Amino acid sequence: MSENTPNKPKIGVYTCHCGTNISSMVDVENVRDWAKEHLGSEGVIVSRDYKFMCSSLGQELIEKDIKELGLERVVVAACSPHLHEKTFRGASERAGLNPYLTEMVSIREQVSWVHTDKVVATAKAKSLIAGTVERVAQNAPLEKLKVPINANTLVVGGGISGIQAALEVANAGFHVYLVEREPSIGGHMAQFDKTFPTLDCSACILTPRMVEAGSNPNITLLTWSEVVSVTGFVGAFNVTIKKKARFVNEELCTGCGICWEKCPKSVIDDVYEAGLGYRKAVYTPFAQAVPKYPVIDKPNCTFFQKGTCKACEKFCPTNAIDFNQKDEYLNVEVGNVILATGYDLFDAGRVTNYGYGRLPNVFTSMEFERMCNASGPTGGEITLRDGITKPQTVGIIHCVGSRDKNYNNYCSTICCMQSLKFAHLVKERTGADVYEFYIDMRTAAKSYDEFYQRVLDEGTLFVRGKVAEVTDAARQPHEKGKLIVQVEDTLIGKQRRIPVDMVLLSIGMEPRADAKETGKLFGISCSSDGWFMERHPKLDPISTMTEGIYIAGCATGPKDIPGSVSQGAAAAARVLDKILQKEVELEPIRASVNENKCSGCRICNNLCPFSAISFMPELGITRINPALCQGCGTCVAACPAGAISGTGFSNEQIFAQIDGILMGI
Amino acid sequence: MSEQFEPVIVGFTCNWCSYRAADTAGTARVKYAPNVRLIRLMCSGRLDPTFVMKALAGGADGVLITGCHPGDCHYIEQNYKALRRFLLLRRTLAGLGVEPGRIKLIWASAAEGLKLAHEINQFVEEVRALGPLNWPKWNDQPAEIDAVKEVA
Amino acid sequence: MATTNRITIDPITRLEGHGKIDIFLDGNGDVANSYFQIPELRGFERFCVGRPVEEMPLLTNRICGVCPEAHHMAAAKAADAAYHVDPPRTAKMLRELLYMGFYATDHTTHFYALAGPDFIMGPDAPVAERNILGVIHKVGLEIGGKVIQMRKYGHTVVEMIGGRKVHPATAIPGGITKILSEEERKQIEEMGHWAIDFAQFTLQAFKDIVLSNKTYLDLILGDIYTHHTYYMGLVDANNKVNFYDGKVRVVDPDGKEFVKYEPKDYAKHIAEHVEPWTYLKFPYLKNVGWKGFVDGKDSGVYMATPLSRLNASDGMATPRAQAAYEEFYATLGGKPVHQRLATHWARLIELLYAAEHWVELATDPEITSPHVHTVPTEKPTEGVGIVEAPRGTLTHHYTTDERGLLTKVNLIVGTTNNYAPIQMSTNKAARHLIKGGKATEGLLNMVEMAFRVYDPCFGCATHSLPGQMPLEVTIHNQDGEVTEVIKQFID
Amino acid sequence: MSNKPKFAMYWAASCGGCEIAVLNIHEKILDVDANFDVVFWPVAMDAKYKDVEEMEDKSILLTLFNGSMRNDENEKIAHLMRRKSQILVSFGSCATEGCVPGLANLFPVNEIMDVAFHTVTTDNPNNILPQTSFEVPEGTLHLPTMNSRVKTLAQVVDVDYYMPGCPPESHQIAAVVDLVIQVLQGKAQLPPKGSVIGAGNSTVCDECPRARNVKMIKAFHRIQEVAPLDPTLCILEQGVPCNGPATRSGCNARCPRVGAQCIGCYGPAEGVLDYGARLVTAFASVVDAKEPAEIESILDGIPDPTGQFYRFNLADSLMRASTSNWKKNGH
Repeated sequence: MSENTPNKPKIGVYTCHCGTNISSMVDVENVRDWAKEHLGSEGVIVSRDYKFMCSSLGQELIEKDIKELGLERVVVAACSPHLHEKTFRGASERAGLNPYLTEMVSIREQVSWVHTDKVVATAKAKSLIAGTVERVAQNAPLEKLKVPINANTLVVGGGISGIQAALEVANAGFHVYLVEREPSIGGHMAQFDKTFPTLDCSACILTPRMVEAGSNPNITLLTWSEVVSVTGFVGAFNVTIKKKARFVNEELCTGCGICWEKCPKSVIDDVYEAGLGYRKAVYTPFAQAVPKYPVIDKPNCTFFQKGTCKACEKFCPTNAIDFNQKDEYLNVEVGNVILATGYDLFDAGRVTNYGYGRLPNVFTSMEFERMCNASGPTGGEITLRDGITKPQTVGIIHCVGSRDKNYNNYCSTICCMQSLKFAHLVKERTGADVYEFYIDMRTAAKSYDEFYQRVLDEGTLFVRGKVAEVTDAARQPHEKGKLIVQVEDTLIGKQRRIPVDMVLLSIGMEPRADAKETGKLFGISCSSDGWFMERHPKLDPISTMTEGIYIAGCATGPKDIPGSVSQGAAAAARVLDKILQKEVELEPIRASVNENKCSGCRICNNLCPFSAISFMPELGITRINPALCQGCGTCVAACPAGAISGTGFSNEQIFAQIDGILMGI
Repeated sequence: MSEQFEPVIVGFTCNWCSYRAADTAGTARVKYAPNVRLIRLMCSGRLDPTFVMKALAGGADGVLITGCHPGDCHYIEQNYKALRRFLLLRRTLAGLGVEPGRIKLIWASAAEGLKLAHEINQFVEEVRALGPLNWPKWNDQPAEIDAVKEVA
Repeated sequence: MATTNRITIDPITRLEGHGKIDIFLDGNGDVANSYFQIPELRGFERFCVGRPVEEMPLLTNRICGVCPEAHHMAAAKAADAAYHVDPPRTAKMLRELLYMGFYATDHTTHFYALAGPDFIMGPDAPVAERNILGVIHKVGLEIGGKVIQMRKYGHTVVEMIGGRKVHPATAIPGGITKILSEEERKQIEEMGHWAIDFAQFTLQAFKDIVLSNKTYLDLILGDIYTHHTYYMGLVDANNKVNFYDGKVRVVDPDGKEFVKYEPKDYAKHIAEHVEPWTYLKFPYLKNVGWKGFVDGKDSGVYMATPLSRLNASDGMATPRAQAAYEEFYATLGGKPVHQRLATHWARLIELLYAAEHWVELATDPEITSPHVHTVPTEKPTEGVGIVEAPRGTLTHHYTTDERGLLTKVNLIVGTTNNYAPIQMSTNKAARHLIKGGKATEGLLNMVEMAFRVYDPCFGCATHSLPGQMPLEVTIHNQDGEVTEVIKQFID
Repeated sequence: MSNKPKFAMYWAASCGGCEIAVLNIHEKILDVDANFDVVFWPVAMDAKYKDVEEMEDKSILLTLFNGSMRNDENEKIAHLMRRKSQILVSFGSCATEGCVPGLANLFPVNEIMDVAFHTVTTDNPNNILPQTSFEVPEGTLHLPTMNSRVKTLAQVVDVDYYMPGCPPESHQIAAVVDLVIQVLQGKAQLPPKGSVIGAGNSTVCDECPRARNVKMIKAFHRIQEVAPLDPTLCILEQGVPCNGPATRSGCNARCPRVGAQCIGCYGPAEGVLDYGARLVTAFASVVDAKEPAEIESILDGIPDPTGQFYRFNLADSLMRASTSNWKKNGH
C-alpha cells in the first residue's frame, strides 16, 4: 500500500482478467503493478487484479478496501460500463461510497477483444486507466433523481405480442391504451390458418385473447389509430394519438353487418385476404374482428368519391353511419410504452426469377394461409389461380428474401416450420406430391423437429439447394403446362428441373417500412437490418436505451408466436415493475446554470429539444428545469460564459481524463 | 511496424451510439487499430471545442468525434449541433495550422461496430500520413523560474 | 572632469527597450558620432495580413495608446478607399469631431506636462521642479485645474463618439456606427467654446512667459536647434492645415512647394531607409534621395510636426488660429521657420484651430443626422488612408483580396517621419554641447530639449512605447569607471 | 523617503493605453499620491531603474504591470518587478492575454522582421535587417532579442491578480485603487490570489442594454454590410459576430452601446479555459441549418474565425501560437 498523496482522493484501481477474455491480450499483472507505481502520485493507493471482478468475490474485494483503506474513489478496468457500471457502483454503495465515485474502464470491448498485439494493447489499457483515474478524482458524489411514474401504459401494435402485453398490464389492475393502425386488432396471426407445430386453428386460439382485450375495462382500445407525437420522459410521457375517422359512430353501431351486406362497392382485400379475396367499401377485416365496428374505406366509397349512394346509411338500423366524422386527436399521459409494432412481409415480386406476379400459379405463403382458411376466399380449397384446378405437385421454396445477400442476410426463423406446415396441409387436403426446396432445415425449438420428422414420414420430398429459377418454359414434353423449378440438388450435386403445378414462396419477415420513423418518434434506434434495438441483445432484449420504452414481438426481429407472446409478457412485467415502484430513479446527469455568471445572452435558448431551458425575462437569465433535462450536455458545451455546468460529465472530469490519457506522451 | 509513426488519437464518443458501436465491435471481436483512446460523453452535443484543443495541445496527433447518425440522435437532434461546432472548429484550427484532416467527425449507430472499426482504421491511416503534430508543451513559469536567479 | 571616449545617454527605460542614444567621442572627448536606437518591433505589418480590413481601425488602435484616434482614422480612411466607398458627410464630420477632441487633449498634455516645464520653469530649474506639478505651482492651481479639465473634455468627446476614452471603436468602412444625439451635441458644443477660451489663454501664457523672455527667444532662435530640412503636412483645398483629410504637401527648405500629392500616391514620394542598428526605419523623400543624416535641399530628410504642418501650409482654416498663424511668422521672420523649438508655439496654434473647428463641427446642422454610413457595393481592392497625427503624417496602406481580407499592410507612423531629424538633432546638440568629454546636467537638458520638440511617441514609432523617456547620462573615465551619473527626462 | 506603502506601475511591450487609462482616473490619481509613495512609474515620473534594483525584495507593496513579453528585456524586468513586489498585478490585455500584438504568434518571428523591412516603401536592396549586436566604426551597438512568441506576464512570472481590458476602463481602475486603499486602512480584504479584479464575472451581454431573443442565424454579416444596426436589438441577432457573449463583463458594454460589436478586449469569463473555444461553440450554436453545405456557407460569413476568436487572447489560449510560428522556431 503506497501512501496517499496529499490533496488527491484515495483511489483504488481494480483490473479484471475476465477469465482470459482480457488477460489473453492485456498483461493484467503488469497493469496492476504499473498503476500502483505510476499512478501513486495521482492518488492511487491500492491496485489489484482478479479473475472475475464482477463475481461476488470480486465485488467484495472492492467493498473490503473501501471500508478498510477508506477509498474515496474506485476505478474498475474490465468490460464496458454498459454491462457492469451498475454492478460496481452498487458494490461501492454497499460499502458506503457514493456510487458516482466509481468509474469503469472498458479494456475488454475496447482493448483485448479488438487488438492483436499484447504489448500495444497493454499500453492502451494503461493510458485508458490513467485517464479514468484522473477523471474519477474529479467526480462528485451524486444523488439519483426520482420522478413519479404515471401508472397508465401505452401499447403500440395490436398483434399477439401487443395484445399479450396489454392484457398482462390490464389484468394487474393498471390502465392500458392499446393503439392499432388497422380497423381490428389481431395482427398477422389473425390471417393464419393453422399454427405450427401443433396445427391449432390460429383464429381459435387468438380470438379469445382479442375479445378479452376488447372487453377488459382497463384497456382503452384505439384501433384505426396512430401515435403522432410523444414528448416527456419515463414516468411522464405525453402522447398524441390520431383516431382516424371510421365514419361509423361506435356508440350506436352494433356490428350487425347490414351495412357491408348492402354496400354495392367490392374492393380487392390486399391486407387481410392478401389480395386473394374481396371486401366491401364499408367493412370489418374479418368476422371475428375486435372491435366489431366497421370502417368506411373513404378512397373506395362511392359516396365519398361520387357524392351519391349512402346505401349503408339508409339501411343502418341504428343510424350509426356518420359521413361527417372527422379525425380525432387524443392526448394521453402514460408512464411507460411498449412497442409491438410487428413486421412486414417480404415482397415476393422482388425475386423476379421466381416469377411471382408473372406466373399465376406462384403463390406467397400468406396467400396460401388464406387459401387454406375455411373462412378464406376459396373456403379452404387449395386450388390454382383459376380457383378450380387442384394441384398434383406443389413446390415450396424456402428462404425467399431471407439468408440472401441480395435481399436480407438474416434468417426469418419461421419459414422452415411454416413450409413444413404447408407441406402437411397440401398432402392432407389434396394428396399432391410436395417438394421442399431448402438451404438448411432450421427446426430448433420445442417439438419442431418432431414435426419435421412427421412431414418426412408423410412422404414430402426434400431437395437441398437454393432454387435458381421458376419458369414455365418447357424443354421436354412432360414439362408442358407446368412450372419448372430449376435447382442444384447439393446432396447429389446435380442440376435438376422439377415440374410442378403450384409453387409456394415461403417469404420472410422485414422490419416495418416505417420502423425508423417510429423509432425516432419514441427516441429509440434501429439495428442495421432495421429492427428495433435492444438495450442488450442477450441480457435485456425487451428494454431499449430510452428509459420507459420497451419493445416486444417481431418489431425486435423475426420470431414465432410463442416468442412474441413471451416478449409481450416480459415487457409487461418490466412495466409493472416500474409502476409498482411508484417512482423511477433517473441518472443524476443534469445541467444547471450558475446564475451569477449567466449573462442572459440566450445562446443556449434554442438548444434544448426537451424544452428544459427557459429564459427568465424579469431576471435576465436562463434557467434549466432538472426534471426535463436529459443530461445530453449540449448547453454545457455551448455556454459562452461557461455558466452552465453538467454533473457526471463536467469539464473538470473530461479535462482531467484528457490529461490522463495523454500523460505518457 | 516498429519504425512507422503511430499516431495518438483521442476519440470522443456519444454514450448511446458510437460508444456502444465500440462495444458491438468488441463483442464481435472486430480487429482495428489501437491508436484511438475513447472518452465517453453522453452525446456528441456535449463536445466542447476546448476538449479538442486540449487534446491536440496535450500531445494528440488527431481527434475523432463520433455521434449518432443525423436524425438518429438519442437526444433527438443534438448531433447536428455537434456538426456545426465541428465545422467551425475545424476552420478555426486551420487558422492555427492544424490540418483539417486531424479532426474528424463520423456517425456510427450502436449497431455499426464494423463501420466504427473501419472508420478508425481509415482515420489512423489519414493521421499517420499527416505525420506527428507534436504540439509544443509550453514551458511556462515553472521552467523559467531559474531565469530569476540569472537576472538576480 | 575626467575625459571619456563613450557616453551612453541611456533611458532608465533601457531595460524596457524604449530607445537609447550612444554618443561616441574622439580622442579629444569631442563627439565623433551618436546613435539613437529603437530596440523594439511588434510586427503589425505582418500579423494584420489575413484579417478583415474593417478590423484595422480596431487592431491598429493598439499600435499606440497615446494616439489610437489617429490610427483609428487613418485605418478607417484606408478601408473606405479599399472599398471605393465615400462615407456620408455626417460620418466624416463625426470622425473629425472625435479627432479634434483628441488633438485638443494631446496638445494640451504635451505643452503643460512635457514641454511647458522647460520654458515656464526655465531650462536650468532643478529636475524635481521641472514637471507638471512645478508648472501648476508656478502658474497657479486654478490653471492646473483647467489643464485637467481640458484633458477631460477632450476625452469626453472621444468617448461620446468613439465609445471609449482609449481605443475608440466606431469608425468602419463607409462611415461610423455612432449616431450623435442632440443632448450629446449640445454638451460637445459647450465644451468646445470652453476649449477655445482655454487655447487662447494658453497662447497668451506662452507669449507672456516665453516670447517676452529674451533668453528663451534667443534659445529658440539659436543655431543649436535649427535644421534646414523639407517640411510635410496635410492641407485642404485652400492649402490650409487639415488634420483629418486632404493632400500631403511638402515644401523645401526655402519654403517653396516641392510636391503635393494624393494619399494614394504616397509611395511615389516616400521611401524608408534601413539601418542594421535599430528596429525603426528612416523615411525620406524618394525623389530627393537618401544622403544620410544631413540638412539641406539635397537631403531627402523631412520633418512632420506641428511646425512642419504650418510651414507646409498657407494658413489655418479658422479665424483665430489664422491670426495666430500670421503673428507666428511675423515674429519669427517669415516662412519657413527652421528653428525646432518654435514647434511648441506652432503646437498651441494647432490647439486653437482644433478647438475652433470642434465648435464648427458641433454646430453643423447635419452633425446629428442618422445618415452615418454608406454600405460598400464594390469589391475591395487597395486603399491608402492618411491623417495628421499630432506627431506627424500618418499613412496606412492596405491591399485586400476580394473578400476584403488583407494581403498587404504598410504603415508609416507619425514619429517615424521624424526619426532622421531626431537623430540629427541629438547629434547636433551633442556636438555643440559636449566638448572635451564634459557633460553637465544643464547641457544635458539642452540635449533633451532637442528631442522634446518632436514629442517623439515611440508607441507609434517602434510600435513599442510612447510618452516620456527618462534619460541617464553615464560618464566613464578612461578606465571605464563611472565618475558621474546624471538622470533626467526626455519625452 | 516617506514610509507610505510603495506603488509602481510598469510597461513592457505595450501601447501606452494602460498608462493613459490610469491618468484618466483624474482626481483619483491624487488618492494614489496621498496613500502611496510612487517609486517607479516611467510615464509619470523620473523612473530610477537602479533604485528599484537596490530596493529590498518585496519592498514595493503594489505593482501594476502592463505590456506583454515580446523580448528578453521585457522578461528581465518582469522578474525584477516580481522580486521587488508583494502584489504583482497583471494589468491590461497585453500582460494578461497578449492582446492584439499576440496575433504575431500566428507567424514565425523572422517573418515578422522580413515583412516589416520589405514593405512597398522600404528601400532595402541589400536585405538589411536589425542586428542584436552590430559593429559601427566607433564601437558596438546592441539591440534586445525578440522572443519567438509573445508571452503573457503569468507565463513568465508568478502573478497575484489579473486586471483585464484593453485598456482597463478607468472606472474599474478607480474601483481597484479604492479597494487597495480600503485594505490598507483595514476596511476591506484582498480577494484570493489569482483572482481577476476590476471586472465582472459574467459576460458583456450582462451589461448590454440591447434586447435579446432566441437566436437563429441564417447568415452572418460584416458590420459594413449592415451598419447602422438596429440600436435596440442584440448585435449577434442582427447577424454581426459580436464577441460579447463570451467576453468578460466590466466595461459596461461600451462598444455595443455605440453600435459597434464587442471585439473581446476583456478576455474570457471567470473559469474559462480557452476564450476562442467559447466563441466557436457560441456562434456555431446559433447557426440555423442542418445540412453541412448550408452550414458551411453560413460560416463563410465569418471570414477570419481564428482572428475573430483570438483577437486578444491568442498568447493565452490553449494553443498559444500557430504551427507556422513554433515549427519555424525549432520546436
